[in-house]
Amino acid sequence: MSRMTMIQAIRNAMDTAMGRDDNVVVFGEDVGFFGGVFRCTQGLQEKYGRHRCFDTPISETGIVGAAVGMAAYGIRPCVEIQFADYVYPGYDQIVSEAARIRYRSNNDFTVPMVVRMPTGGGIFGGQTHSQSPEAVFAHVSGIKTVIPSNPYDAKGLLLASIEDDDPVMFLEPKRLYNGPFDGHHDRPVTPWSKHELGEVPDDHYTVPLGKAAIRREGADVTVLVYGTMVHVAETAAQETGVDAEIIDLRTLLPLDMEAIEESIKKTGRCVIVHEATRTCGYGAELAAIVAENCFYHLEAPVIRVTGYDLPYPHAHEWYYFPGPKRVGDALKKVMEAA
Amino acid sequence: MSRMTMIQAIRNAMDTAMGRDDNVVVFGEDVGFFGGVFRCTQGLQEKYGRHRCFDTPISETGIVGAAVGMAAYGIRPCVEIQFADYVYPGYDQIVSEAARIRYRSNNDFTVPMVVRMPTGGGIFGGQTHSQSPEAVFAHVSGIKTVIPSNPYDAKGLLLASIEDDDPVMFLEPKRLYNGPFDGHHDRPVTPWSKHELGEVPDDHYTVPLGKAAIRREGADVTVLVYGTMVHVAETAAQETGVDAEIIDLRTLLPLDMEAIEESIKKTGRCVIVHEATRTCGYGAELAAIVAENCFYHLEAPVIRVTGYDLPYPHAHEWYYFPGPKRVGDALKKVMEAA
Amino acid sequence: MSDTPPLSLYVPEPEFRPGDKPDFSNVPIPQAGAAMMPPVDVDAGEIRDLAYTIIRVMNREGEAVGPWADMLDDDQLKEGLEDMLRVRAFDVRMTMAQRQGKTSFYMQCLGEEAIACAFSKVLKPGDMNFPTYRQQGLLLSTDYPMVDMINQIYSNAADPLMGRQLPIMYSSKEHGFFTISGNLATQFMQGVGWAMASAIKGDTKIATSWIGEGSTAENDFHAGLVFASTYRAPVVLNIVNNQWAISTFQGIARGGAATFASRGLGFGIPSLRVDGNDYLAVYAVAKWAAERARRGLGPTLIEHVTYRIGAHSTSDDPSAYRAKEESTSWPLGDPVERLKEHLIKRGVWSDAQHHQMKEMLEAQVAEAQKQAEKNGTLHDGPHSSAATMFDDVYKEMPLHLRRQRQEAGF
Amino acid sequence: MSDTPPLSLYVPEPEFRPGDKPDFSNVPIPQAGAAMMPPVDVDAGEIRDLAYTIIRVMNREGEAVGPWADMLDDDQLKEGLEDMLRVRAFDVRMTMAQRQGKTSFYMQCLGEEAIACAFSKVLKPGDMNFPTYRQQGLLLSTDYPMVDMINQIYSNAADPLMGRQLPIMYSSKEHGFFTISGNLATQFMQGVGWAMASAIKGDTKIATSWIGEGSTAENDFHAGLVFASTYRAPVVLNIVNNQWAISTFQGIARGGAATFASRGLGFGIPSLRVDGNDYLAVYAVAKWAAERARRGLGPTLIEHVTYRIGAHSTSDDPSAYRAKEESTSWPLGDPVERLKEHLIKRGVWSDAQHHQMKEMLEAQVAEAQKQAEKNGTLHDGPHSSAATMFDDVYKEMPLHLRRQRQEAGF
Ligand SMILES: Cc1ncc(C[n+]2csc(CCOP(=O)(O)OP(=O)(O)O)c2C)c(N)n1
Ligand SMILES: Cc1ncc(C[n+]2csc(CCOP(=O)(O)OP(=O)(O)O)c2C)c(N)n1
Ligand SMILES: [Mg+2]
Ligand SMILES: [Mg+2]
Repeated sequence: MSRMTMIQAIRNAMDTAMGRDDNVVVFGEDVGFFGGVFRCTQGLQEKYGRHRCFDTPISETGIVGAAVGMAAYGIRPCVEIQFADYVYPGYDQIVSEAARIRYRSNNDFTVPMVVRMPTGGGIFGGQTHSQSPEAVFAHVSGIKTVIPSNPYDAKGLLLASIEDDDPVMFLEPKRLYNGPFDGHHDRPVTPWSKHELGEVPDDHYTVPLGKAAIRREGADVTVLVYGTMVHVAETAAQETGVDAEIIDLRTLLPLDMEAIEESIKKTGRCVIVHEATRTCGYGAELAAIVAENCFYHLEAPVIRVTGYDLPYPHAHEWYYFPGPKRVGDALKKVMEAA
Repeated sequence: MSRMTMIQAIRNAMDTAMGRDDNVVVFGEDVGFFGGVFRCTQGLQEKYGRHRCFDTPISETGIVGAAVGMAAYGIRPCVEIQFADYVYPGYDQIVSEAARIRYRSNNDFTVPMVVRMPTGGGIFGGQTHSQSPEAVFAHVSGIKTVIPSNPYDAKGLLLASIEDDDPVMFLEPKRLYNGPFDGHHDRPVTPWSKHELGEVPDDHYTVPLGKAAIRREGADVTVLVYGTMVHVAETAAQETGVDAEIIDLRTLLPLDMEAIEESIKKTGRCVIVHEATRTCGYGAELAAIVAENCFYHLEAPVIRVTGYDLPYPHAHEWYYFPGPKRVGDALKKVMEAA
Repeated sequence: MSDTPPLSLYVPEPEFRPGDKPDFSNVPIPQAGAAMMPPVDVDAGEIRDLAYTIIRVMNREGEAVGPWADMLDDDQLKEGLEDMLRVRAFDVRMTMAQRQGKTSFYMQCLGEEAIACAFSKVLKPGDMNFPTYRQQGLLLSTDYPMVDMINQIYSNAADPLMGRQLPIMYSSKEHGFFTISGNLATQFMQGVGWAMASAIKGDTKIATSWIGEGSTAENDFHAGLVFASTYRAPVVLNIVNNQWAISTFQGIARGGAATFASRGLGFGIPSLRVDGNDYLAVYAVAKWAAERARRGLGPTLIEHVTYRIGAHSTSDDPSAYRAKEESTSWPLGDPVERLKEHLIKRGVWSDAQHHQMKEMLEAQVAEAQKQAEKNGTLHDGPHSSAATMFDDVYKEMPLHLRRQRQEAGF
Repeated sequence: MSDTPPLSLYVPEPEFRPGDKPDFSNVPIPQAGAAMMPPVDVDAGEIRDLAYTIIRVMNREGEAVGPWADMLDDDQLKEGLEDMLRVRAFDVRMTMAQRQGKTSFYMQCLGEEAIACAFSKVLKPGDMNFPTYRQQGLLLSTDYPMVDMINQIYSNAADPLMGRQLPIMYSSKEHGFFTISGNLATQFMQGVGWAMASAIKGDTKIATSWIGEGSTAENDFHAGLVFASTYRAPVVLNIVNNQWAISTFQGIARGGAATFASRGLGFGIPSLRVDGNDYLAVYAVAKWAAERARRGLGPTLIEHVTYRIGAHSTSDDPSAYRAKEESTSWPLGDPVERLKEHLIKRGVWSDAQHHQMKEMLEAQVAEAQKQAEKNGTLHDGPHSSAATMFDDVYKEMPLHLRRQRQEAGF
């Protein structure tokens, strides 16, 4: 066991995977000698050689396309997109290729690759360093989408993703890289070393894809949440005193529908929280599932607390970010509903 | 007034727009001399010259990128993507550029462009000529998304889109190009000439973006639907005898939320139908809106009838397509719910 | 800098349109045998000329001449002819089968047979092609069962791809044929990635990427060149320039005055332009390029100059956009006729033998078709069970798909 | 074809890393004045050499020599020097302002000032630049108010972009400066589209596209070349090769042995490589290229060879990945020093004048900063009202955004 930040846990996961399996290779913009702009791959080139960890040209099309070809060869690329906001040039290779190859070839070719990307705002990154594009992956049949909320899960989920035989989009909430973020940007930063989920086994382990985690048991309202917002939701529950059951989804696809349904059957109320823009965001899918499958248990309208439907603004970042106040208001509102 | 197919109506809309405004230009793969693989631009090059209607290299990045630059110049490009399935290489220019330029430049630059693309299945096109990617547009703040279901709307909506000062994704259900499709693939094809909405004014008119149309008034259940599925829903209502109110959304963004809410307040039940894959599809947003805003009026769970979450299969096209039987079953089921 | 007159948009147009009488006498066709053959470890900068000429081996008299000649013996050449004739017979029958309603779609490669058929001969087991939809020759010149190709085209009960894919979108890992994508150009980059993997693993396998000249405008063409050159990937990058991209002539993709091959030079990639209707020339250049890849010398870009004689696909009618006699006026001739004449010139072939071979192959294809039809056709079935459409989206079926399958009644 | 040894992946590495002593004596630097100046209507194929050399005007003695010389008079040259010094003073202050917490981010262009400053002089009102984040010189060499740039950097109440954009992502239609994107390369293609629109309308305006050498690997670089060449768009395509893309050296984007400029040749685009630290050379080549565009002769590709002396951005520390003395060892020198020496050589400048000009500009920048700070800074505010963040997503606010704004309490 070591105390790790999320960056260290992610790096440690890749290190572990590369150590166990020669087939695991890591590449992306600035990930080689320098170790990535967030330093997630630091030291891997030195340890495993330039042919297993290297810099690429600035072409997300090329990065994902190369990974698809390599995965079809039989090796396991784990590639980095420098910011999730920059994944779109690689979107065609993800949607039309990675996601479809197993199906269209009837298992003749498969694409066991991972595409890592820092996601989310809260770092004054403006509209192109703050996006949360998970919904445009979750809509695509054939890929999996994973978002950890802490170092322990980050390592376990990343190892599971690398070992998975299907393509995985692995979104890393960059605001959580160095500490859990309660949503109060004006308070001192807490480090992961103070958080129990900052305790990470040094050895190999996995956190299975498709299994949610209950971060807080509660009787009154189910909060469906992932990534940075898990911590914000925890803060909101604490600050409002609402007895919320906080479910950290961890994997958006496959989704742990059973955990969701079970919790809502218990609480009868549901708040959905994400940082991404609302319309057609992943919260829409969650709300739809709840409306379809838990209708008779619902005692109040489902509420979504999300980023507003606009580009992430720079100066007004903290008006945009769905912080503890907004989440707390939703908790109170859903409890007030008859 | 003329009888027009949807192809003719779309062509007529571009012809009308080009005739009224020198700034309207049309381009895309094979759209020039040949007039497009679906012949939507036939005759426009001859009539308006090669500099206003021309073939492009096979680069969706380039097509959309050129359109963005031209629109910023102050002209109004209306471009064609040969199939919606091929829009992904242009996705970055749509999401990161077209959608953001007005906002990020504080109106200094704007992008009045239209991206037309044939969408949907039912023509044995297999997984890359059948997709319905509307959700990955609707999720993007800053663009509008339009899907007509008949020639009259197609012309009016396309003219409104070309005249709109924001970027518009214009999805054309290719299965409707030559006739309304009731969803029974084994029955003879009906032509538009037999349908009242195949009657199209020859002159300029617009159908406003953001206004839904009630295709069938009904008291028992609201069906939210667009594109090809409008006709399938009509068939299903007729065949089941369920008194459904069928709302053709026409524009997904901006959405006519008021029409939806009003109808559901009346009927208390809701079925959502689309051809796109389900998870995080546009139906999720509709279900979420209904669950949030009409909760107290709902008497039954919302049901989504959609394409399954898999690539559009070739041989099993008619098992995949959400036909009248599946929609009808949902109507019956939602009526049975207590 | 004085005031300049108004600008105007230049839009390239093909020389000939329906109704015109095509005349290609202004297209420069270099003499057979004239192009040099450099050593495989040559620097790209030293052979720039090869990207602007056309490497040709067979001259107008049917003789093989110059440094790129003499690589194949009589039997190999006869096999090449047989391969091309097989492709041609297959295309004829499958085009017909589509018209007869046995399937939804077909794409022929009439006039381009030499390229894939000759290329496949330089590959070894374990190598991998990343083809487009017009390289059926890569399968039909190997021992891949023709009947499986037809089963795929028919989406029938024996379709190795379970009826999931559009006809002709074959896949065979065993036969070095990567699953075809409906999305243009994506495979071009993937082939480079695959080749990089072979190098990463210290293996000896090489890849080939294929792309149409029209599709070189796509992103993945560029990404492929960038990655192939940076990592010296063991890949052969093939552009099939058949002059047309559906209704769009090559000038729209090519722009300016350069050649498609010359795009490789900006990346330091040795780039060759070859007569794609000359079986011997394609073979020689392919061999040279494959040797470079195998020796770890990196990528080669090849532009195969040919002509798409047929329609783009069974959904297309070229009489709407190009002159009727273009294909017959095309200066590089017919690859089958040219190889046939060369064999006759060599004294090892005759019209009679040719005729016999043609008939034999037509019978072979007819027989395969008969076998395939036993497994059904697209519209009449049978197909694989509809429940299987839920399989293989993922390795294991997730809960939401299990629920959807149940909803579908399976 | 014998059995070949195992392949291995080649991964290019820069010659020098932290701790190394850089030595660029092997980098070939052609003599100033040696490159020919062709007529503007030349065919790309005739001037391929210009894509492989470096066009230079000022020699080591500070003299302007050769056919590209003598285009600017004393006053113009002094203005150029002033522009570059202004940019440099601005960069110093804004880098400092970021360190002082007045904003979140800044990007300097230290060492690259000549490029944008010289280029802007060949443009006319109405022309449009599609810049990257390192062409502040395009604004600072015109009459765009410096204080507005700082307001933008501070996201303050007077920010013309309402605090919506990351610092330095300026936009000014009036000053021919297209809104900067955070997504690399997209503007390269957009500039081509804009230029096509000018040609479609029969106007006389031209566009310039800008891209870093690292970003040439992106899709939009390729699309830009394809469209510019096909439609002969009136655009000047600029690659700023400053040797580094964050921590990645230019060899990763360049691959092979060719130059970035040479990528244009495969499209038949006249392509020039120029000494980007030579104000006179940049001006001359820009003028030549702009003239081509204005005369309807089509695009030109220019590779400006320079060196990024500073960190990539305020979030970066280059000491982690490159040798400390690289920038001082860089063989093309400092653009400011070189122009200063040339002016002294011309007999129209002195160290004293230079010093005075520097001080004047530093004061100018300090004054602008003071003005801007009256409108607030990022962390202390004031900003534009938060309610405005809901504006301008669309021309008119749709219902769902009106509801969200209300939800937000505005
Ligand atoms: C991304 C994408 N865009 C557009 C298409 C539609 N399309 C299919 S084939 C084709 C023409 C391709 O021409 P070329 O590359 O020259 O190949 P050829 O058909 O001549 O072999 C087009 C535009 C597609 N399949 N994929
Ligand atoms: C599409 C995209 N991918 C990645 C990035 C992250 N990024 C920002 S700047 C940069 C390096 C660009 O280098 P270069 O093009 O050489 O320009 P320079 O910074 O040297 O001026 C990278 C990778 C981005 N902004 N956009
Ligand atoms: Mg072609
Ligand atoms: Mg650079």
